Amino acid sequence: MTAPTYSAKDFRSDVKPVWCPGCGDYGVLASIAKAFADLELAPHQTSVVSGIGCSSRIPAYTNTYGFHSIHGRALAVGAGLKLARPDLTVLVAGGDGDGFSIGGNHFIHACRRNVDMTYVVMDNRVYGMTKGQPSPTTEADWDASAMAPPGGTGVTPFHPLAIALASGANFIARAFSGDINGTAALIAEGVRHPGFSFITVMSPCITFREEQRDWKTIVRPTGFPPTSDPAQAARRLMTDDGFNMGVLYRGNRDSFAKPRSTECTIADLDSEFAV
Amino acid sequence: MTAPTYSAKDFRSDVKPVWCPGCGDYGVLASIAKAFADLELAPHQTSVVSGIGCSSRIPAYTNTYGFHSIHGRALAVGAGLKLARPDLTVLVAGGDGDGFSIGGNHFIHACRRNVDMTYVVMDNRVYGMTKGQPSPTTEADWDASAMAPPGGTGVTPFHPLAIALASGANFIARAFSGDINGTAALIAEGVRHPGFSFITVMSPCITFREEQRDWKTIVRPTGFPPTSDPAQAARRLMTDDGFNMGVLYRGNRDSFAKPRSTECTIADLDSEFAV
Amino acid sequence: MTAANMLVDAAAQAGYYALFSRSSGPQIRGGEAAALLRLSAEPITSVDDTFQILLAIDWLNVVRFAAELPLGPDSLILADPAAGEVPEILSRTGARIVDLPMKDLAQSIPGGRPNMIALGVVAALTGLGVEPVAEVLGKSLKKKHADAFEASLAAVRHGAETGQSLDAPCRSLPAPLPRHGGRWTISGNHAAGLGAIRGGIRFCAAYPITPATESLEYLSSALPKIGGVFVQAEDELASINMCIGASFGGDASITATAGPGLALMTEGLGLAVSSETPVVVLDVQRGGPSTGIPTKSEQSDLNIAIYGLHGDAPHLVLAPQSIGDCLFTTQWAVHLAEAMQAPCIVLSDQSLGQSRAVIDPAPASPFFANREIARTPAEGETFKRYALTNTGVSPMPIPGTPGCQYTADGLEHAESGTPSSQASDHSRQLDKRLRKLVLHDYGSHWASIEGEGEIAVITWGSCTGAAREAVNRARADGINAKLIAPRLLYPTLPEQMARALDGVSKILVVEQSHLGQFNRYLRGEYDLPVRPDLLSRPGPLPIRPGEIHARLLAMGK
Amino acid sequence: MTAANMLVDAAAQAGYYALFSRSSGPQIRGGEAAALLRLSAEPITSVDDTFQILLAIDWLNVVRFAAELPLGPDSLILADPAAGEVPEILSRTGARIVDLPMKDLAQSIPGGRPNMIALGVVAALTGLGVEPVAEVLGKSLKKKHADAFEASLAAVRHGAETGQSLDAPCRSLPAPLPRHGGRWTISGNHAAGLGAIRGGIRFCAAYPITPATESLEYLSSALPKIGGVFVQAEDELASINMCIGASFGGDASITATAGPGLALMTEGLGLAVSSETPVVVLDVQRGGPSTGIPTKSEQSDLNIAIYGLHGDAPHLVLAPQSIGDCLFTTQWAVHLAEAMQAPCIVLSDQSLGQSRAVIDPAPASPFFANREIARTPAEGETFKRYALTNTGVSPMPIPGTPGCQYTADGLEHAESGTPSSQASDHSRQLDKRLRKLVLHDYGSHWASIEGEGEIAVITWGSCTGAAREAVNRARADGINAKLIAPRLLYPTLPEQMARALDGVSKILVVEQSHLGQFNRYLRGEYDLPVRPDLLSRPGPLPIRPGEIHARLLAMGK
Ligand SMILES: Cc1ncc(C[n+]2csc(CCOP(=O)(O)OP(=O)(O)O)c2C)c(N)n1
Ligand SMILES: Cc1ncc(C[n+]2csc(CCOP(=O)(O)OP(=O)(O)O)c2C)c(N)n1
Ligand code: SF4
Ligand code: SF4
Ligand SMILES: [Mg+2]
Ligand SMILES: [Mg+2]
Repeated sequence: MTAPTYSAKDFRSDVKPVWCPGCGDYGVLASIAKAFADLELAPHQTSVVSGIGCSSRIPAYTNTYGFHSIHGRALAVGAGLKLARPDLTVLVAGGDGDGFSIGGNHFIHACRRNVDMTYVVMDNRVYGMTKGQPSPTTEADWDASAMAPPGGTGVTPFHPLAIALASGANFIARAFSGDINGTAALIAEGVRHPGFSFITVMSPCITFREEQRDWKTIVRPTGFPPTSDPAQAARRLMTDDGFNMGVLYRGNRDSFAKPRSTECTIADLDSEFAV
Repeated sequence: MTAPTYSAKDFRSDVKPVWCPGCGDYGVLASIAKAFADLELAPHQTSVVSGIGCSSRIPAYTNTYGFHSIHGRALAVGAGLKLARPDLTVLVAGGDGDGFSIGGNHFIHACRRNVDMTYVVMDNRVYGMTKGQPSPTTEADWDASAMAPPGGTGVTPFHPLAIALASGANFIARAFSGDINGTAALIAEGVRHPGFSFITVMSPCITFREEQRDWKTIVRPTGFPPTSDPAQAARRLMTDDGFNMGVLYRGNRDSFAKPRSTECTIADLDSEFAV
Repeated sequence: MTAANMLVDAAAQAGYYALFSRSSGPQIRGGEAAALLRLSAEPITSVDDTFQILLAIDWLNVVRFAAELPLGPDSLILADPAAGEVPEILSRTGARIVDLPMKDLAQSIPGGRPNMIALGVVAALTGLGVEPVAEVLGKSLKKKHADAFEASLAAVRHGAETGQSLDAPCRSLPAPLPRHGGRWTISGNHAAGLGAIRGGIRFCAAYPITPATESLEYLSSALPKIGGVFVQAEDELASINMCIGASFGGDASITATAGPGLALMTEGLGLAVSSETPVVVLDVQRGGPSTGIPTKSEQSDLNIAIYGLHGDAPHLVLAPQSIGDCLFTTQWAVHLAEAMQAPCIVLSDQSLGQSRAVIDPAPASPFFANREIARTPAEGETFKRYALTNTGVSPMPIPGTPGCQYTADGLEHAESGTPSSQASDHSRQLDKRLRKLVLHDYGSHWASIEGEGEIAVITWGSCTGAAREAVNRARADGINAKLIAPRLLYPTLPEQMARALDGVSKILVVEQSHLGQFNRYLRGEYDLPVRPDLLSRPGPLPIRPGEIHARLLAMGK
Repeated sequence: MTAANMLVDAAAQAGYYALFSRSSGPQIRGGEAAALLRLSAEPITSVDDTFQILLAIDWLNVVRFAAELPLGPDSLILADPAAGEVPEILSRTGARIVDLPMKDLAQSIPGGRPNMIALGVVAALTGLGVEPVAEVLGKSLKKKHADAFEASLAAVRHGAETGQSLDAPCRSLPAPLPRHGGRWTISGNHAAGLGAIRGGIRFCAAYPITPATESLEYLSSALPKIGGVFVQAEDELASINMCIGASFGGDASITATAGPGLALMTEGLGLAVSSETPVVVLDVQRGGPSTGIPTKSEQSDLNIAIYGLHGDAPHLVLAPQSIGDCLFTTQWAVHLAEAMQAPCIVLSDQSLGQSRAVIDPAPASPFFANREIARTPAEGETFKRYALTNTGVSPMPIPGTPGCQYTADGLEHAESGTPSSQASDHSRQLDKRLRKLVLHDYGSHWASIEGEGEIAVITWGSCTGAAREAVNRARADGINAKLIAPRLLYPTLPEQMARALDGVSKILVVEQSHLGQFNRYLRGEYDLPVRPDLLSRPGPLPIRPGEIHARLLAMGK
């Protein structure tokens, strides 16, 4: 008997998303489901872990072992899960606010620690869920927010990919939510790649950042083949305009895992305290 | 009448440090006092803010407006202070655990936000205060700790300078605590430079990392003149062996400040709610 | 929502008071939503028992919050037959159902929209009339969108005519009371923001979170106008610690958040306690635990606000009792925090924060940030930041003052601020930090105490309005009931409470939490003359005056 | 400290029980430090009222913790005259002062050190004798450092001779009791670690903090041996959430911390409550608030442990009552957390965690992680993760189980786990999450209840030992006193407490906090027959049996 195979549909739940019609996150949901199917995984062997935000609602829309945790902590929950259960495929997902603002510390440490999991950030350069505040990736001059001063915050946006590289991420890619197949392929590659894979997906918030509808006309495949040289990757990322799609870095560090074998009994542990 | 000038001694309090004899942090304390004196500041116009750790004990040993806050939050306290009081010289100080482990998120956001303050990290690649656990900058194979498995954690150490650069820090330098004058000069330059200045000081923990006594024989001045090109700085940092002392990046972003001028009265604010 | 906002404005225009909140389903944008309105000729601080009119343009998944729309046999459901059957959960309330084809009616007006028809119908049924609505429409549309103005006005008129001709008996509003001065329309979140600024707040660092965001939006735009600073922080850990830094620097500081953010702030609040740095935290409570129900109200952060800090960390906790009181209480919070160099948590909630009301303008109050400032010591004297004063308050220097350099510390310390682990320093500083809170004179603001009698309703925060209404009804029934609603929750004032409880032999505690948090707090902190009865329920259903009244009737027998 | 450790080992060797803690000044390394030892032929769970012998090699800044060294007229101060005058704070206790030139005595032995002289003196004065000390020295030194062994032994013998010849009357230890089986020497932090593993913990993510670190060091070395995982996390936010992730994956998980870290974990704990994910947090309490006094003990995290979560978030809080009980209680905590799919906080403290005791080996206990596991549902059935069961416990699948996919959520949810903001789902899930805790059968472990009488001492955690000793003394005085020390602090068990309080007409609450946190908790949560008297004090001075005894004598009059 061969193992059953599953289609993308099998990785979707029947919970209706709360997302606005047209939100980029629908595409990411489709891509994750497709990637899991393409990887010939079974729903019960996969897990999608998230924080809080519009994008972080995604686990409930998948038919996996989902965890919709708390704002900014998805990577910690995901790392704990993967370290405890190396047999599961762990995908962590969320937004730019969740991942780079409140979750920034876990992000840099996840890159460094290099646990074998895949992190998909739906970057819309805004806090969608709380109704449109600037996020770490928001342009310095964006001021269509009740929480930004006229003229914008004036703070240069973050470059999460460059930070990921400097922090030690083992696989770095950029995708666009409108390209479901392309995004699915990058996610699948990230899952296959050992260690911590980081995929930022440009996923428009059509409610608070209507202008992001134009992204579909701007994105383009990166012109370079993936590099595994951090210095080269750093230079490319520092000069990149943010619209090159594809794998930008493919490292070769071993993933962090804890061997689980029993070498002694509880009685042995007890005996350490005996006089 | 000319303003009084102060000597390094005037920036020291009479509280006896709790540090172990021989700890590198004594040198950093001396350097900070010297830098403030060299900058012709007055004690009451300066502030030293820290978190928790051996190194973070430093404010009480200075004669400034000190704040020994909580573990990991020094940069937040410092930013609040500087935004409220642009007239003060704000220096934030602490350890590698305080700044890069628990405080990592504030670190990357401080780099990005670029408030005009100076951050001095006494990096000893260990948690001194809690008796010797690996920190984010600890070598992957260091295992002389009751909290590291034999062979070490296996986790590649962080490169805080590279992360600072990727996150937008405006001034990046490396110093050695044994070189009090050199460190003082770098601190003074960091204070003078607008925006967020980050100075990592290699400061040996002679109790838990005795081998760091050798640092004094290894450190050397960086061979390059400071660059203001992030891509060039990134390449240098990615290939640097960690022992080059001096200014490694000198950016030219404007510092983040909030103008403070009163444009209206409370009655004006009231009137916005009148029917 | 536009139509409901216009109705509120029109009612205010006509001299009425109003209370407006909303309820909606899970969709980020669109989806089912209801505007909940109470209009009155007298000031309103509470929701009513039932709604008189439910007007439905469509039903969508209204069942998701139908429980929040109490109807009764006296209620009227006006529904567009095009939207389908009235859901059973609503129709079985016995409310009278009247067909109102709003979509069709709107189509008969060029550019007309069903919500404007609805607005007209309600204006007619309540007796508000078309005039004030027309005035509001004019203000918002006339200049820029003359066409839309005409169309909307026509639709409103058409709706009003339809309303008048409906066979739909409905209590009309009485004539408005004569007005003294103007009126305000304001939400609790805006009121808190304005109160903060009135109190002297000049710094805010915060991280957005529902349902506190509007306070932050307000402060982010108002503070810079008044010479203050607003920063959006990377998280709540940064927010509270930035505020502490700014306050150390001399600026009265505030942050606002909700439960999950407050949880992240407790370590920082402990630092504020120990280093004696004033700071105000506005917590706009929502359904808990964890992420809970972000858009709905609950009073379940009482525990964390009072007891959520590690160690012995006495501080201030206040709670506003109405939308308008969000202003006074937040202003007072700033004053108290600054006077006692301690953190102060203000426990508002979603039902106060996100509801909009027509109220009388907030009078000026004398409470302003007024820190006891240390000056340069005389020659030969040394400055002691944590001096053991009688009041417990030790003068605090503004950095920049020559000769007062010290290090603020979260480690236990001697009077100078130097860290100390000695038992004597520890107990002296603990005593001092408690003393300053209990010796302060809080005046009569510590609680609303109304009426006399053997039965006391003890409640707090947003339940106060409903409890007041219930006590008044009970008194009208001849029951000797009184209301005790502490605005100051922490520290506790045993003498004042004992005085308030003088002669009380029955107590009803009213609160909106599942565990009865307020009841346990009262029992633990106060010597109550009797074991209280408890009326407690989690959110999102508000506790309505009728429920409290019913309990009082039973107790009064 | 080496000498003191050897003395403990020697006492254990000779069949005695011992309790060893230390106190020191602020220096990171070196500086003044004292080893505090109690030896006895019977099991010890409490410090004594005064020290019999204070032996000082030097004084340094001993005043910094002199208050922690209670002496009386019966005490003996053995001091090296070379170290200078006995500090006044010690000499004024009336203790007898005897000169003991340890440095000189040491110099007369080649390679001899003053601490070995001291060890010999104490061995002689207590009647322990040189033999067991020699045995311990042999074990630790003989093989590798034969020279050092000889020198040390000679110094110990020289010290013992000196001791015997001293005119220093001192109670000798009685003969040891006959031994059944071996003895252990263990600290509370190690005991908690071992208890965790016995209970089935196989995952720990944590961040170092004083005074919890030794628990983590233990787990980091022991867990991998037993097939478990230890990770040092970047901070406490990561620790608790990694544990939640691992537990969701099926591993029983623990983290350990102290107050500041616990403050950072409360948001995560709320997630564990709402998502019903078991997790254990060991909080080794230290002086608070804020950074406080990291190296000293206090019982002031009770408030945050019970009430520190936002929203209505019922969970489990336990407290061990002795060093050995750290093992049992932590093991039980794992069992309870897993059985009820809830977070469980174990409130140890510095005085338990960092003290080392000679105890009887911990017996096996039946409490093990035993989660109710969901299996693949039958064809046509759908799995409901948060099903409303009678017990309140809903079977939880291990990821990897076909057909049980669901999403764990911190948002309020329906039985399926799908987010819901409906009042009915909210109240049903709140009820369920409370029900599972209150319906559980905690057996007799919930409290130590000892003795009978009208006077009850109610205490908890590390105060239990002193309270027990005081109750026993009072009973010997003919006072009918009983001890009630709940090991389960939350949820509360009203019926069991009522039974324990049956016949009680006077209550003395004993605790080590400034605000009387436990007293307020008891009053708020339980119906006490009488307003309790309170014996409460912050750290670092422990509450000693004699103080409690004195209060009982006064109450018994
Ligand atoms: C501790 C905490 N702070 C704040 C919030 C409020 N909050 C919810 S989602 C969110 C931002 C979401 O932004 P992002 O991650 O970019 O997701 P998006 O909605 O844009 O997809 C915030 C601030 C929260 N839930 N918890
Ligand atoms: C919230 C919190 N977690 C943990 C600790 C314990 N702690 C104190 S200092 C420290 C690490 C200090 O390391 P580092 O910053 O490198 O300073 P060093 O002592 O090496 O100078 C830790 C973990 C704490 N005080 N607060
Ligand atoms: S608000 Fe933006 S991010 Fe959120 S669901 Fe709508 S479109 Fe998507
Ligand atoms: S432990 Fe290390 S870092 Fe701490 S004071 Fe001693 S030498 Fe310095
Ligand atoms: Mg976003
Ligand atoms: Mg360090």
